[in-house]
Amino acid sequence: MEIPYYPGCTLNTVARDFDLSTRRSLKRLGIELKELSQWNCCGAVFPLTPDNVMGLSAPARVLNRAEKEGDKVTTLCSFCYNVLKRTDYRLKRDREGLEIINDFNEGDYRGKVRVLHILEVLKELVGFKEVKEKVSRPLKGVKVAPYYGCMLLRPAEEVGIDDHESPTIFEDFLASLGCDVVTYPKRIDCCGAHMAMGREDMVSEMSGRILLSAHEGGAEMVVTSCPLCLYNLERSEAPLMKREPGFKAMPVLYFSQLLGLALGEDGDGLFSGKNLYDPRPLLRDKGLL
Amino acid sequence: MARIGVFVCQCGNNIASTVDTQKVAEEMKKIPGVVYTQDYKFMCSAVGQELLKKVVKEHRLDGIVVAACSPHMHEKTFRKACEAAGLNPYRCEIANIREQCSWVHHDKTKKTGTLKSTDLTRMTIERLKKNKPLKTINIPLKKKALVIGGGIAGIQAALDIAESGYEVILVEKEPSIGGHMAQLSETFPTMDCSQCILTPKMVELSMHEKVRLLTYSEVEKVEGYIGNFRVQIRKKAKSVIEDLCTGCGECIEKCPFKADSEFEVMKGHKRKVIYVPFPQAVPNIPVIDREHCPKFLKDKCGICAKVCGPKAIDYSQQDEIITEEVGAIVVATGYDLMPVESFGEYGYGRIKDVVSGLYFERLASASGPTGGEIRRPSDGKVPETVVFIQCVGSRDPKRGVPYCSKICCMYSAKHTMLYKHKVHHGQAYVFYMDIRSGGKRYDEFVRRAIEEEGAVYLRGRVSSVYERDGKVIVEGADTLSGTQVEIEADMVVLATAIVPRKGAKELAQRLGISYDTYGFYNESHPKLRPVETNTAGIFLAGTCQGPMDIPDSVAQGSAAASKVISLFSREDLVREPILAEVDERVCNACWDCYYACPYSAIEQHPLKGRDGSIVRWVARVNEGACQGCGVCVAACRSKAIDLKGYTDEQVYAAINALV
Amino acid sequence: MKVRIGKRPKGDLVDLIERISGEDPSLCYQCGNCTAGCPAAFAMDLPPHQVVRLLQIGQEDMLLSSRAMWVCVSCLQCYSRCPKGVDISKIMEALRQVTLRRGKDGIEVKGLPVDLLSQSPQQALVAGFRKLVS
Amino acid sequence: MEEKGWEPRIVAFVCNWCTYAGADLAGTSRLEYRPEVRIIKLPCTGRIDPLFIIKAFEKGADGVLVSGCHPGDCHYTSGNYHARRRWIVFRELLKFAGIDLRRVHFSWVSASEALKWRDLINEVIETVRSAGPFEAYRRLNP
Ligand SMILES: Cc1cc2nc3c(=O)[nH]c(=O)nc-3n(C[C@H](O)[C@H](O)[C@H](O)COP(=O)(O)OP(=O)(O)OC[C@H]3O[C@@H](n4cnc5c(N)ncnc54)[C@H](O)[C@@H]3O)c2cc1C
Ligand SMILES: Cc1cc2nc3c(=O)[nH]c(=O)nc-3n(C[C@H](O)[C@H](O)[C@H](O)COP(=O)(O)OP(=O)(O)OC[C@H]3O[C@@H](n4cnc5c(N)ncnc54)[C@H](O)[C@@H]3O)c2cc1C
Ligand code: SF4
Ligand code: SF4
Ligand code: SF4
Ligand code: SF4
Ligand code: SF4
Ligand code: SF4
Ligand code: SF4
Ligand code: SF4
Repeated sequence: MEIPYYPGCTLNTVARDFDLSTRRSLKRLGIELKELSQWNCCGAVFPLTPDNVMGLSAPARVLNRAEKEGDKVTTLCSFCYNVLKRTDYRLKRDREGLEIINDFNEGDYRGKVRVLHILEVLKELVGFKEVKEKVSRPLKGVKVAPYYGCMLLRPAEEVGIDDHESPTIFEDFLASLGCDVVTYPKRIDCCGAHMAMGREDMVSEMSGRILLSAHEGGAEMVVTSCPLCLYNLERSEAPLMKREPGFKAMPVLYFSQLLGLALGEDGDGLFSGKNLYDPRPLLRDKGLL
Repeated sequence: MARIGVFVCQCGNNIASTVDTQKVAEEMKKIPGVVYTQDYKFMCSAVGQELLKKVVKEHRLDGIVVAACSPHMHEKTFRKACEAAGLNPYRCEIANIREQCSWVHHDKTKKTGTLKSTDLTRMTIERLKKNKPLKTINIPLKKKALVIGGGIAGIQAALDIAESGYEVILVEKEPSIGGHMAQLSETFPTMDCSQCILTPKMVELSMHEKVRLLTYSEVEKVEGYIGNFRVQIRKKAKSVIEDLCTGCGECIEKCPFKADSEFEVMKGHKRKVIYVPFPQAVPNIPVIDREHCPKFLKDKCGICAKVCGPKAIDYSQQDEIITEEVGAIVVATGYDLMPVESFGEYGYGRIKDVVSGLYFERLASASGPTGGEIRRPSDGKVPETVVFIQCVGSRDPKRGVPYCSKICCMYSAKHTMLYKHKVHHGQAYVFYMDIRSGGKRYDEFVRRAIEEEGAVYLRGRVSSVYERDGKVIVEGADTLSGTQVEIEADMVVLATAIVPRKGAKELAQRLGISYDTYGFYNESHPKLRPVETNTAGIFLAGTCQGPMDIPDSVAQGSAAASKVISLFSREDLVREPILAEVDERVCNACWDCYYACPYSAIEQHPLKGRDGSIVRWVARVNEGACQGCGVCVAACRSKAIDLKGYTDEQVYAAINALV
Repeated sequence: MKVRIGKRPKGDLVDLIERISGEDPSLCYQCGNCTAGCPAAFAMDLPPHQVVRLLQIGQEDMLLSSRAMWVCVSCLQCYSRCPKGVDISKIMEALRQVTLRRGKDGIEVKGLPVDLLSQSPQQALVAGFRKLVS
Repeated sequence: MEEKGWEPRIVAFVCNWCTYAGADLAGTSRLEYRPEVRIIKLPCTGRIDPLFIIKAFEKGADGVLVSGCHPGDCHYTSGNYHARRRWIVFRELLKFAGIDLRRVHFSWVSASEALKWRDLINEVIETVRSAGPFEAYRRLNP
């Protein structure tokens, strides 16, 4: 099966690990991610002011492209997913807005594309049971805390890939890999997002709470599906260790890296070593590398 | 040709000062069919009435118009006088020339008033010509009442009716009466023990000679109308012969199997498979829960039958259908609590120490599973810090219901007191949005919780509840200080919204009463007819109508009972003959009237051929239910339905007489 | 402190905010759920529910001089939990837009460390620039 | 017929429970209003058939008023909603037929609103007067 794939800006740059590990893993599950032949930045944030549709032109162009190449499009980054999904949601309900955008883009988007996050692809198109069956190296004994953040869940009626208060899709996925899943209260809180620009103090506080909560739940590592979350979480560990002597740094990685590992990919292809806290020693300890 | 008499009243000077009554009377004489006219000083006086009677007889009149004050004043007076003179009272009409003429047109030349009075009287005469003699309707009345639901509201209604000497059937779907009140510990605002004040009433009811108590039963079908309802009641098989059972409890004691208890709201709390819901149950007769009893599932066990001395166990007992005729029905089916599993952020169902208010009642109840000791469910420890969260699901249009549940402010305050009385060193916190404690001694009660018992009230909602190190962490806001707050609690109690009974809408449809968007039953008028429904003869009591506390439920039970009693105090039902009437030859069964009628008074009636097969359907008006509003008449496009006393013909006659 | 509460002149800032955001502050009954769950409230001088409150009573100056809009991360937790469906993230966005359109920025770009610009994922920069700089 | 001293003729269809009682109260309070109105009492505005109004015009009315209980106050609980709904359709029809809508009025007057009744009648009569005699209709129906 081929699925049109929108990588977004980071997946070919800072988040190459995310891109590569996902492509490889999915191949093993019989899915080929087919990168859109042309794409542009989605804008990174969904414009929150409904009085102005022009802010939607960039993501609309991506959707338009996707519509030409299939009936669905998948993305890995939570940010891209959120923007594309909300844009699509709005355009499907706002005929007038759609016309303006099409005019401006010289496009012809008709709202026939389904935007899927890669976790949804795994759940709905592959099936976690199927994933579990394909697992050749169960990740026994690794205590993993999934981190959802905001973009996959809110607003519930527009994007929510699962219940926005008690989601389980991430946990279910990790369980299918054989991990010990840690469910912790702060997994749906915000990491600080774009406060990375100029307000590291805020990010450190916000991401710090998430990390602490995962730590209290017994986690040894945190997985995420967003390059910005990963960046914020990693960078908040050092200050957190200073504040909370009991806290020990733990690796933060993309969930696809664990998927690859479980499916039998070799570690060198999955971990480029860019992580601030390298997960490999821990995985080696567990006999998984 | 008609023989109509016209009387024009001067009302002393009230009419005569701006209307030339004599001239009006003379003008009327010119109208064909008018054979007698007169003006007179005080028509409503004894002399005036005598005059009217005399004239009717002497001139063999077949109709009377009195041009005088508003019909709301003296229509009855003059109609009675006509009746005494042997004339059908509905052949008497009033022209309102006082309130709507002489008093509002102050023209002393009398020109204006006389002209208008002439017009009004003429219109009334023409209308009268089309009037048909009508007879008041006497409907026989069955002086026996049905009460549905045996909570405190239903118990109160049934007792009041029985006390006044009328028979009552009380139908309760559970094995015991008592309703929610039986589950409560102590009750605001007086803090008396719920069981202590409820049990005597339950017993009194069951012993009352006028009361027939049908527990474990449900109303299946209701037909008929006020005074004459026919109801079918399904009495579910208890598998215990009530007449033989002595209530010794031996069977319960020996039954080896258990199922979840409905009465103890706590998850996992069990009762036996043969059971009474709670020890003080009325009647104290057990029932077998057939869904869980192996005797019924796979023909095993049978112990209860062996141990029962009086041989009261009967596994082959069948449901019984009882048909009863009653004159009035009181609906008192109570409420449910909103299931809050959907509020993921409060952790209900996930975190053991997050419980509902009703659960807390059981915890605090001396007859509850902990004997009244406050112990948290996870590990049985006495909680040192308890957080109460109000408005859970209430006043939450997005995910719950928009209305206020009315009682939770009060019972949360009560809970803090109960808690403090039992755990002296404990601390109670309450998250609230507003405190709604209107009522006698209610606000004082809440203040006592704060000032004397030391409950800390935080104004704001809670955004999330989660576990950490055996504690329940509550994150919320205190909007008064404008800050976020976090409390490390041992237990959290949710004041969940009051919602209608499951199945409330279906029961309403069976009864033909209306309900609001949620399923609470509609009263006829929120202020002036609070316990009546729009279906004559069916009354409401208690929380089936909307959230309310025990005092209100009891007041309503008594009010509904008094409505029933006043209905029963008459010989039979006398109805004004202002009723809709269907011309079955013209009716084409479009059912427009059926849907338009606010009182469900139109019935769909099959016309049968000689061989008994249905030839066609027509609308028929149920005279017991019709209130004479005429909505159906205007709704009918085939002109097949008309309103007696206000027929199309009568209205057109009045309009035609305009000029 | 005492504020003056009076009839709002037509077409003033409060109306503008309502129009840009599409939100109706009068729906808010000040339950505080937004503030309770806001992960950025610790850094705000005005917690979210008070931002809505000040809109209700037409206090433009207090709103515009507040830092709350700049530290709101658009995480939508407030909206997600608001029983009345008020989307404060949109109100915050509108406040930012109005301020940005007046040429006032939320951050000093010059002051940003170079390694941040080179190492952080693009989302941070694109989002940050769109939200905080005119 | 546009003679000097022409006064419009108004027919008011009112419900028994609210507006009729309100009109009575105007009398009891000795208020004064224009005399050109003729009241026809019905149990409920829900009883009013649009044909009544047509008929009134045919019989020489220059304007028609329909008035009943306030929403939620209907003696028969919902009759006035029916009336209201019918009224909206009927008004559209009149508009379509080219009838001056200044001639038809709908209002809610409760049993306690004597002042409202007085003002209403005066206002309706003024409005109908401004529309002039309803000659057009009468020419259609000689
Ligand atoms: C946690 C909590 C604490 C409270 N504390 C207090 C307090 O301290 N003081 C106070 O005044 N109030 C208190 N209340 C409110 C009180 O419970 C109610 O006001 C009262 O119980 C209402 O009585 P009811 O008869 O209307 O309804 P219910 O008690 O609900 O009784 C209805 C009865 O009808 C039966 N029934 C339902 N449907 C049918 C059917 N179709 N056929 C036959 N039978 C049917 C039910 O089985 C039930 O027995 C509290 C409520 C809660 C939730
Ligand atoms: C400003 C205001 C607004 C309100 N608005 C509303 C509203 O919108 N909706 C609502 O539902 N309620 C409203 N209410 C409440 C409402 O007024 C009362 O609920 C209601 O009037 C109470 O009626 P009552 O018969 O109990 O008492 P009252 O109206 O006080 O009647 C008592 C009667 O008894 C007579 N009386 C007193 N003593 C004696 C005696 N010794 N002998 C003989 N006769 C005596 C009095 O003269 C009086 O006529 C409002 C109240 C106020 C103050
Ligand atoms: S009948 Fe009416 S108008 Fe005549 S005297 Fe009596 S009160 Fe007055
Ligand atoms: S059924 Fe028999 S054993 Fe059980 S309570 Fe009744 S009499 Fe006792
Ligand atoms: S037959 Fe059923 S009810 Fe009786 S003792 Fe056995 S399990 Fe209990
Ligand atoms: S009674 Fe109090 S707690 Fe209950 S819904 Fe109303 S305001 Fe909320
Ligand atoms: S006293 Fe009156 S105004 Fe004050 S809270 Fe009570 S009901 Fe409301
Ligand atoms: S007159 Fe009114 S109550 Fe009677 S049948 Fe017609 S609509 Fe129903
Ligand atoms: S959560 Fe909604 S209603 Fe509550 S204070 Fe915030 S904006 Fe207002
Ligand atoms: S969107 Fe802004 S105001 Fe709302 S919760 Fe997130 S940070 Fe707070």
